[in-house]
Amino acid sequence: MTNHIVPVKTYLRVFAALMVLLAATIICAKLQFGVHGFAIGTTLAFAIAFIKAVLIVLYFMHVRYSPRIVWIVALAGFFWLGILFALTLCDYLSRSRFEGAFGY
Amino acid sequence: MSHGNSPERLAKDDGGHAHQFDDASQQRNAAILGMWTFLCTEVLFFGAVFVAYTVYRYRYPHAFYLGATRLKFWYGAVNTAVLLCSSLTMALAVHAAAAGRRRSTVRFLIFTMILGVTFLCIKALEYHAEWEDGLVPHYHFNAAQFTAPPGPSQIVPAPDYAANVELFFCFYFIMTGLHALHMVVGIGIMAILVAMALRGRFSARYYTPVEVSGLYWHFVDIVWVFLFPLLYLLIQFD
Amino acid sequence: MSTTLAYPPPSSGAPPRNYLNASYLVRSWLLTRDHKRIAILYLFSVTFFFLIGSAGAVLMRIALMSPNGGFLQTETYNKLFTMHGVMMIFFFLIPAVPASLGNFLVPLMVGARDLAFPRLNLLSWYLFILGGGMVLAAMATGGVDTGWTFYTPYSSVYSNTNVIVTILGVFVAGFSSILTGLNFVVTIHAMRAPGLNWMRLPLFIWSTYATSIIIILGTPVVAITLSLVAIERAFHLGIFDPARGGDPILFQHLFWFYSHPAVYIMVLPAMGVVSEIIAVFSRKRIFGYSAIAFSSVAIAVIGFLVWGHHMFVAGESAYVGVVFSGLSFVVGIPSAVKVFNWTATLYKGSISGQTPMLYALGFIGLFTIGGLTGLFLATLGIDVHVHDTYFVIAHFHYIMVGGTVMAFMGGLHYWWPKMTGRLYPETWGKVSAIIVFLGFNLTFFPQFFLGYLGMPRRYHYYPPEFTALNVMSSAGASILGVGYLLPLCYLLWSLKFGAKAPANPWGAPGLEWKTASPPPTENFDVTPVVTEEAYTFHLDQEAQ
Amino acid sequence: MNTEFQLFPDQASVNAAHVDALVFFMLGVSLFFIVLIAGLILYFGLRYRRKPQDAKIIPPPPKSHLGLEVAWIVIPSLLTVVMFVWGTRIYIRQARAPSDAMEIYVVGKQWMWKIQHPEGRREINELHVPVGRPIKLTITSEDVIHDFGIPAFRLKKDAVPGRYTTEWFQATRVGQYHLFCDQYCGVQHAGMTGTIYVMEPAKYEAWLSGSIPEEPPAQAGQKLFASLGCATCHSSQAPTMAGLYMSQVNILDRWGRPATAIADNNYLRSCILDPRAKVVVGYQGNLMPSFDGRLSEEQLVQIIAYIKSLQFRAAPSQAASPPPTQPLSPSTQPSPLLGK
Repeated sequence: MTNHIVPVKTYLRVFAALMVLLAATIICAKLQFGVHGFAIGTTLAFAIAFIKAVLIVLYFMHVRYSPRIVWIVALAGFFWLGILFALTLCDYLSRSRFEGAFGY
Repeated sequence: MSHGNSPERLAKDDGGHAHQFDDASQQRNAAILGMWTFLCTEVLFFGAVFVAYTVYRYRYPHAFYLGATRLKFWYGAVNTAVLLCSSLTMALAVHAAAAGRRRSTVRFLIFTMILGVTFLCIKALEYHAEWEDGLVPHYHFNAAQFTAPPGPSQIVPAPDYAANVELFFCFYFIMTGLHALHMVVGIGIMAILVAMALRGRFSARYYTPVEVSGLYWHFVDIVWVFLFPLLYLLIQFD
Repeated sequence: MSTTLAYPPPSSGAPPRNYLNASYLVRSWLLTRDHKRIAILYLFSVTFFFLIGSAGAVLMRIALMSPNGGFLQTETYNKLFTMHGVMMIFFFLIPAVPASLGNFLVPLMVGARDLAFPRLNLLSWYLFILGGGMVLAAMATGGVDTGWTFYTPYSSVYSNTNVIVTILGVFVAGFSSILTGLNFVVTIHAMRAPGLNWMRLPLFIWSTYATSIIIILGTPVVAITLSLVAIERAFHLGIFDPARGGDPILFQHLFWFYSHPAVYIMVLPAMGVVSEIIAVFSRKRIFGYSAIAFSSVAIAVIGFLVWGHHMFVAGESAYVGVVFSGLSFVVGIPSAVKVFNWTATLYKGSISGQTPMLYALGFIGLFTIGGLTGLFLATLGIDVHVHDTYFVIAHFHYIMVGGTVMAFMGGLHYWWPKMTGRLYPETWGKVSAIIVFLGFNLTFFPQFFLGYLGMPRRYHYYPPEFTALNVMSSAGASILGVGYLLPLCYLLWSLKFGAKAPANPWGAPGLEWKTASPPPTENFDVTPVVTEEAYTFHLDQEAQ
Repeated sequence: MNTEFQLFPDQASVNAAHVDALVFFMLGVSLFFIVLIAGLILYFGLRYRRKPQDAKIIPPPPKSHLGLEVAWIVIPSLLTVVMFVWGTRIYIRQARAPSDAMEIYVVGKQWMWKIQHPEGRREINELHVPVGRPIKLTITSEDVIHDFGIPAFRLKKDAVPGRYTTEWFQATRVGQYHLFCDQYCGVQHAGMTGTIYVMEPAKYEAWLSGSIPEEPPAQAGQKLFASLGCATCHSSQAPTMAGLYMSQVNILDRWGRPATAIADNNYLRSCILDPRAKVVVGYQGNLMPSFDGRLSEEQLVQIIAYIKSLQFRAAPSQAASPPPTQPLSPSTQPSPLLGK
């Protein structure tokens, strides 16, 4: 792991981006998006949260300048969380649809 | 070198290392990898509650939406800003530590602590307001307020409808409470870091504790970044 | 990488300084950061918890000899099987091999002076003891009757026993296990000796690594899930309570997300032990080294995709049941690969039937039976019949007792000279290995029949036609008990009276055999440099 | 029931025969591998044992053998595919009850099984069924999770509080068989057992009429339907119940989007207990009150049985088409719940 020093300017830029994204979240929350408002609004809110998290991980947490193993470890947690989400929701999303089809 | 009977002692400014490591860089790598591994467990720790929350929100969208509208949106928004600021000051503290600037490190660590305490204070105010509003499950939950939502018709809502709103608030308090607990731990760690920094334990060659604690603090910030839309930004679906 | 002497060489005349005689103060044990001493602390603690759990099993088997439940009250019986499950799973099987043998061996096998975070390692032991103490306190002050699975809403609403304290004890022990796993992962990544690349690692390290992955990624989920149950009970919330909008099936999802992979936490390190023993006692490099190594990691990953097979009849959707069934078959393949590879290693080897090898060969046989019966449980149509019956009990005891405990015993005998500097009595070792094998089969094989006949698990009394098989099982348990008590006696005896062990009594090639028995506190006089693959045998490693 | 010692359970249903066939196949496969592995271990262990004169001999390291390694990955994989497909077929057959099945309602509670027949006859911890006729059990629980297991039929299903699960069987042999609760449910879990009586159809009829018949569930449900005032709305301002059961209903799904649902037991249950969970398109303005807490599990089952009895045999129609008096559509009229 090299001792990479990130310039302060980078931190400030990332911080500015985070604040802009926060403002965007608030604006999106106050807007109405018409017919598919729920889908659009929710997707936007989580997309923004995701971008914020990625910025923090890459720059504040220095993953961008870290060796491969740190990338792998950082991704592993989210990958496994993905497994938990996917297979659990697989049950709930398929319940109503298949309960009828399979007869109960 | 610090082999022998006092293996754990760290040499001060010469980039020394604990006995089990070959050199300071191996020790630093191990510490950073260790913290990332720990954060992995934290992802799953919070993640499990997120999954439970998602399942119930999928089941009871109306009730969860109604619950979310009762949260203090601006408290949450301001707290997000406060935490993002604290992440910046933490990053700057690590930066200063890496440059070996002790006073600057201490200053940024204290900034971070102040922002962390600010967050907790706002959170406490919010909890207080929620207690006043009768939104605390089981102990002070006013189910009646969820039995007659305004609408064009005379509806008698389901009794368990209020229970579903209560479920939302269970998750609200558990998730924000867990997060606040992590904040308290983080602030405690920073107090220790400040003490260590004041005693001159860090240098440009050895500042691993600051760096590793920074990772933890940023992670706690990320959790909030997801909690905010998850709890406060529920959108009406019509 | 430093190659200087890690500690001053012993002065001639005095006995060589080692980790055991470094200091005799109690304080030097309780505050030790030496991974070897912590391993010994763990070894004693898990043995203690094993004895408590076994006591529960003994009482249950006595009660089950008669169809009306014998001398026990039903409440007592329910508390006993809960205690047996909690103790054996969380306080014996999960820590047994990794925290005792693994703690001792991981730094030695990778050529390091200690684990990466020795203080965390000590903290982990204290958390383990604290958790165990809490569970014991809960048992002593009235017990718990939920079963180790803590299914809601029984555990959260209906049971009026000490659920909260027990859950908190398991929670604390979970963090102990996380710290151990974290230490292993970092140590294996960052502290390998020069030349020790991944494909030269002993297979025990590979399996410990895979185990640590599961511990790190699974344990937090069960920790928070059980805390939710405790919170639900303590604060009267309705998180999993169907009467208040909660879903008990959700609890089962979150619980099994950890608790199925936990089975691999228990058995993967055992597989690592068996790989070591088979190679050394056949004097052969293991057949298909990379297949065994990667199958460990494959099991760790795929093991996370199969938890729903515990819920085929629980009310999960039929669709997801099919998905989980298919994935469950997939996880069987890497296990089968391991069995075939071990067997093939024996071919044209130079096989020595000493105690560790007897245990290892017994492991292969019993694990094969356990694994194959696992296929029955993965098969949807059959699982509907045998789920929650003694068939399941027999299956997982074949994996956990026939697998993990056999390997633990084998590993304990194999590394006993290294850990204690003493040799155990070989004849007694062989005799008790054979007693354990026979007693085990007599105990658990009848339970396959009981299960297919339909006898449900956790029944204190049962229809009379099941009596004969239950009596057989109880008879086997008494033999098994003798098989476990014998090693306890002769191993303790050998601490005082056993012959002094040479550095490498088995002619084994691993790094741990390149240092003294018992090893010095710093493990190696000189940081070893590895130039060969694992299990490369040379004549100079001949048993002394 | 066979109270003698036995090693293999009675085989008393169509499903049991299917399951046993697969079990014998898998036993064969398992035996083959166990004999193979154990035999090889014993053979190698004896054949290559270290003799005193071999003490100095190091056998050569094994050569890798790709064919062998591929073979023992591929062959077990193929075998497991067979097991998977076979087992899944049994499961799916078992998940879908025939439409002419006789429906019996089962409610579990600590520590007893309460059972009611379509003709009204109730039993506790006993279930009398005619041989040769498909029987569908609709199961729920009043408290904790139980499990209704019948080993002779190779069948079990959890009784989950708050929802319905089902299982079905067709008994093939007259006799008495065990009923076990298979999910640990508290102190007297081991006592939550019972007996299944499989009878000749004629004897079953005699048994049914052998006592004063209680009201059939559908009939009791009809009375409840009237006394609770359901009929007032469910003729004009609310969807009619005629032909509703198992029909496709247009509803607003959880996300407020139009969707369809099958009006099965769980759907009806949730509509009665939480009317706003699935709102029929066109009725957003007039939501029904919830009956949660006002109906016992048995009364719920009776109402559902009544709704089921109102099926049209011919011309299944869209039961839930909005009446002309309520020309509301989701886009113009937000749900009152959300109109904030």
